[in-house]
Amino acid sequence: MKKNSVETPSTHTIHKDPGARKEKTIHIVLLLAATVSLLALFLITAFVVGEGWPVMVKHGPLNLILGTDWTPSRLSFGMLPQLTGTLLVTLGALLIAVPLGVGCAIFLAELSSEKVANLLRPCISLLAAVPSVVYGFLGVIALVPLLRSTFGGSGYSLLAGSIVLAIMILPSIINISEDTLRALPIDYREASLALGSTRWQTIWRVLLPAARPGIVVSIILAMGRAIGETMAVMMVTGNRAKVTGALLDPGATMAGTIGLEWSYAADEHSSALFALGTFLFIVIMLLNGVAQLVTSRGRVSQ
Amino acid sequence: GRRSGSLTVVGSTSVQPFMEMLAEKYQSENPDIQVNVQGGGSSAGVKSAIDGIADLGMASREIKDSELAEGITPIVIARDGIAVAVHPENAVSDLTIEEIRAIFAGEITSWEAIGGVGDIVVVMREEGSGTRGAFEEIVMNKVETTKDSIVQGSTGAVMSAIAGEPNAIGYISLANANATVKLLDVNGVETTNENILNGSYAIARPFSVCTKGDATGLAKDFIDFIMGEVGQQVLADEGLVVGK
Amino acid sequence: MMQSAKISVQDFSLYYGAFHALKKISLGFPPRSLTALVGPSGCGKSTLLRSLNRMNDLIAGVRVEGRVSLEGSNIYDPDVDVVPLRKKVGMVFQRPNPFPMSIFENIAYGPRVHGEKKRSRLQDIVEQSLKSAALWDEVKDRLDSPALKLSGGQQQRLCIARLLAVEPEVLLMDEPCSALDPIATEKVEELVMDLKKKYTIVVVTHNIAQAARISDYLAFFYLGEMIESGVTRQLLTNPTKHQTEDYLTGRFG
Amino acid sequence: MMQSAKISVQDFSLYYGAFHALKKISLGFPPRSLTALVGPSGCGKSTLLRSLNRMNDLIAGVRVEGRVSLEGSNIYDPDVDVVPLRKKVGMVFQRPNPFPMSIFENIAYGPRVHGEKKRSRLQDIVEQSLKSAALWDEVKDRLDSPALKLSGGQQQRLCIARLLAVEPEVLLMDEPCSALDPIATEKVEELVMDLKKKYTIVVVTHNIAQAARISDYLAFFYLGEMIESGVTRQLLTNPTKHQTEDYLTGRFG
Amino acid sequence: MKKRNLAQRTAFLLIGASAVITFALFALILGYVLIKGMANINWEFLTTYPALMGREGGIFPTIIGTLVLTGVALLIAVPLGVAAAIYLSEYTKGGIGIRIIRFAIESLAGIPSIIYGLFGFAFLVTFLKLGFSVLSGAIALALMVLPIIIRTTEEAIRTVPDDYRQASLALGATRWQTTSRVVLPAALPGVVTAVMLASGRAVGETAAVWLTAGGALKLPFSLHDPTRPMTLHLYYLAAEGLSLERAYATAAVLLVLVLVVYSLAIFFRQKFGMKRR
Ligand SMILES: Nc1ncnc2c1ncn2[C@@H]1O[C@H](COP(=O)(O)OP(=O)(O)OP(=O)(O)O)[C@@H](O)[C@H]1O
Ligand SMILES: Nc1ncnc2c1ncn2[C@@H]1O[C@H](COP(=O)(O)OP(=O)(O)OP(=O)(O)O)[C@@H](O)[C@H]1O
Ligand SMILES: [Mg+2]
Ligand SMILES: [Mg+2]
Repeated sequence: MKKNSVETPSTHTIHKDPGARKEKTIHIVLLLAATVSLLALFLITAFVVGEGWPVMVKHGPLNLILGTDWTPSRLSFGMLPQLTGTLLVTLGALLIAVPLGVGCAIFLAELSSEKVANLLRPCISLLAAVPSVVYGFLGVIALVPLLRSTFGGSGYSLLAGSIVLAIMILPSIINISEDTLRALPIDYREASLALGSTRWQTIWRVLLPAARPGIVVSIILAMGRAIGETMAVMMVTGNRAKVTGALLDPGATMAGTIGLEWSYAADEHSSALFALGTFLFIVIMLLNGVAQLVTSRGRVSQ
Repeated sequence: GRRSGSLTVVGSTSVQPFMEMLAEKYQSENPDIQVNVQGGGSSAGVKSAIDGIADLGMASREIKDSELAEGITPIVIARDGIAVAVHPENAVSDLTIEEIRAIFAGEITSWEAIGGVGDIVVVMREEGSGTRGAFEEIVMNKVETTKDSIVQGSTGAVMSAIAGEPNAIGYISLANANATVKLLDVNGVETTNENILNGSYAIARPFSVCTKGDATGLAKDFIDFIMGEVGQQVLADEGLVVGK
Repeated sequence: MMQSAKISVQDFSLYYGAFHALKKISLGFPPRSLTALVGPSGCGKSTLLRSLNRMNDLIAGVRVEGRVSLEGSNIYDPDVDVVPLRKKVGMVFQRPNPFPMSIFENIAYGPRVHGEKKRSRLQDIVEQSLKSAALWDEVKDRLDSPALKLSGGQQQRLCIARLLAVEPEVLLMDEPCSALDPIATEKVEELVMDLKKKYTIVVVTHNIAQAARISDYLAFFYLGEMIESGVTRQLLTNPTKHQTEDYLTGRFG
Repeated sequence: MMQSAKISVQDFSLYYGAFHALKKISLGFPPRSLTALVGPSGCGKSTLLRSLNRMNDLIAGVRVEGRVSLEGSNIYDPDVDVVPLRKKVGMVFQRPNPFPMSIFENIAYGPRVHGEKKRSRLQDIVEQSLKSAALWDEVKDRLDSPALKLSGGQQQRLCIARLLAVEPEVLLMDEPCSALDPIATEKVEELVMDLKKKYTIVVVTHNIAQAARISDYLAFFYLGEMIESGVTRQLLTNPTKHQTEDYLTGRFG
Repeated sequence: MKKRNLAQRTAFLLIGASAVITFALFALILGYVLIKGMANINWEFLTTYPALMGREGGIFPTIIGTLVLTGVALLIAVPLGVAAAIYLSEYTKGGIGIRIIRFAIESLAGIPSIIYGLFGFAFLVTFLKLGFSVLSGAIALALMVLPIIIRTTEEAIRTVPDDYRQASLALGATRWQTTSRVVLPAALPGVVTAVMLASGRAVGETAAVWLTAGGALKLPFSLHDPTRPMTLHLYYLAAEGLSLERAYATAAVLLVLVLVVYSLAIFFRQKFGMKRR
């Protein structure tokens, strides 16, 4: 826009002027910034899948996933041990964190006074902020010895991983579940109480079922976080690449194996780690997809 | 005249601390030269040398044929003994190499069979690591290691696992060993640098640096320094085995 | 009217923190009849209604004085358990509030929390309650569909049916028709007229015409006080207090 | 009235998606006078007003037919840039919406975005605009305090001053007084009466009395159509259409 | 009725217990690390170089490493993220392209950090030949925190009342003038929150920088130098069993830094009434 335009508005026309070009440029710059995410996702997918491709082609994805023997030195890349390890650790973490987290959410949303809730809530957010390597460190020096003296064995176990992960995912379960509970209309509570049910019956039979979509989403998101966690898990699980069904056994996870073996891996071994990363990536994307589906479904039904 | 410039050295985190000491010494002799020592792991080191990202790669494992095929020239700068370690309270203090092999193969699973008490807990390094590679090559003699072991990502982690578990056994880098674990004699020979040097203790792995093609210029100068008297003394002082 | 009352309020005051919302109210609700509470917005009708089954307990900072007697015993006695009290004194709200469950589950909810487990008994109760609430014919073929899919009027009748399923003795209704269209309102009114033959009913309403149509007794509230009460027809035609008259003639409210 | 119009609308239709919100409106707004748009809620007054400076462009799914001429050229021509258009045709909103900045910055905002950088010039403009908006005396000592601290009426006059600072030629006002108390309303009305000596003003109002007080011309809308328009006094006293009469006599709206 | 009360009492006991356990855990973790760590933190620890790979000495270069990595990551991610948020909230009205971009952002937010590390190693370190360096690490971190910045900023921009935009546009301001002079200043607290959340995440991250930043115990003097952030140092200290005291002290410093940053974020959130999450 011209500089003297303020003094002489009459010279103005309403037709396009050079200022519009600048706007167009800005528009394009902003658009480009927005597409960086897309580009990043594409590049990440391309490179992780690309690096893992040779191994997947050579062995076949199914053989990789279902193979039980992970011995990179003999070029044997069965990933079932890591898959089951990941599954078990995650399951264990959920078994611990879901009751605790939902219980805590109920406490904050339904039982505690507003003052107490406002005091406690930031603590939960801060719990989420603790770096995972600090959790891993504490796991090694405190949790593993505790498990060893309690259950015997070495203490390095899937259970140790589950407990560390459980603490790490607690905050997101609590936060989302509490939000969902709070968003429920007061009507439900009144209606139920007015029928002569106790507060607990109201919570258990009315509020929790009504909040189920939100709680499910919080669990799925927590699962994603748990499945992808590397450092803390790798430091405490013992990383044994053997299919197991027992939480007290040592075990390896997908992310943990990548972290553990990455620095020495060469050639096909390295490619195999990327293949592992690819599977991890797929699992996470699937989980996120499910979470979004549940969210949108929940929204429609309300 | 005075040499100047900078060198990038990338690779094994096992070699890295020693390389940093070498670099410090070297830079104090050549103040105009910058030596950047970075970790990343053996594979990353060799790969960086191949890709020209690093002037020198560091490896704590044997260089693979595929890497040699890319034109990599390795030079062994020292060797690191690999000790078999147990918990300090373990009654066992001497094993034959056959016994060790049987333990790590999962054939012996109880200390009772070899003079101790309790079930054996085997601790190993991760697949691909130089320590594991050397141990398997020298001790295991193509016998497969058991899967029933705890796997840790570093000598330190192996040591803390052993230190916390009375029934554990594992192998560690001799240069990094400390008093939290007890080192076993093998075939009656104590694990010391002297015994490695005189050949009576055989388990060791090479620490090497590598260049793409033959080393030239600054890189060559630095390698010469490492292989020279001063450099080798630095490494020896840090507990590595030097000399042929 | 006090002597024969099923439930009665004596010198009852209620405070929201420092705010004096009900001022020494005394009033009885005779059995098998419908009492309407009327008055301008904010006068305390809802507050009084919710005092009758201690729903106000849920609000922080509420304090009460005086007594509310249900069949002679004070419901504010310290050893009273609110849960059976609320089972006896049920409540229907202004906005229909079915649970996000099926129609069947909504009605079965109350009996279930009170310990009924037998499926066949529950089915009987659901059918009976829906019939009493004049909803059975409309929903009998879709008991398993979500209650939230019903129309507003149907939802309100469902809420009444849900209440009847726990066999209350007193029904409290807070503007049960204000969210409904005229046709749905008519249905609910018909239902209420039928129910008052069996239950003690207290209804809050803004609608004098409605109060005239359905109530036997009427109580007029103003600024937290009960101005006057009596038989509906009498009170509407011959109010003794000028506030009542002003309100009835539309001068405020 | 069309020939001499500063801005005029010809056969103008507007659709919100499938909804036909304005139906073939034709109307001119004479310069240096105030035209009031009246009609019941939802009849399209705001929509028409926002069509005059293309603020409707911001809403997704809006489609227009016909033309709006500003001094002869169609503002909906494809090569028209809305930015200078909106500078020429300014707008004041129902709810006063000062920016969260100081009073000074609020007024200086417009000139700044149009390229004025000199502090002294800006000071002049701010003073001048505040004076024109009859606000100078009230705020001259606290130009740096946040505009949001002003009262509602002051805020609305500030918004008008902010508009005057960019020297528009047409002022559009959408119920500029409906969020104000009577005293603030009077002040704004006085201001508008003064401004119409210089500007072409279009005001939407719900308040017939206000329209009678301030407007020279009046247009009556009903269900998206312009029913009739004319000189205010004539139209108020002798409406020719029965909808207009019904509306004016309070039979609906 | 007795049974019912028993059920309720049991349930509430369990719920109370879960709350107590959660907060006890919180207090325990924080207290344990801080008490054990603070004992070994002094000025010297914060300002000297580590010796013997961290067995002795301080953690000075790793503090700098953390700050530099986080700083550079934010320099990359904040402008990009804020620009993207502006585009998504102010410049579009939806459409398939935007849905795809949103999907990408959601996906990025869900990708585990080890994958960012792998990608950084394969793409940045090796393919782009950036080497193990501050730049590689910072880019990996930047991509990782990008979704946090975009989402939080968008949320903040969306709370800016439409009135402001209309007023500005009606004065003949362009869209960009409106955005940059009115909308963004009003959304600034939200942008600050976004930056805080992102830096907290970046400061605490290990896996992504482990595979990209090298980890040399030196001060980085250029973007191409390698560096070791505190998280990585802590990992080495803990995994190598080098020095437990120094591990505690490092953990405490790291924790304090992260907690301060997050507390600021929480403060801004509560003060300016944005949604949690
Ligand atoms: N939870 C509360 N906290 C504080 N004051 C309250 C609360 N609930 C109601 N009040 C106040 O108590 C008074 C009586 O409220 P109440 O809801 O009983 O009125 P009402 O007669 O039902 O009005 P309406 O016809 O609008 O429903 C009002 O002044 C109201 O503002
Ligand atoms: N963004 C929109 N999308 C769809 N329909 C709209 C939109 N804005 C307004 N309408 C509809 O267009 C019609 C005219 O709306 P408009 O706001 O112009 O009415 P109005 O005369 O200004 O009413 P009021 O006096 O209530 O402000 C109304 O029916 C309204 O519902
Ligand atoms: Mg009420
Ligand atoms: Mg309007």
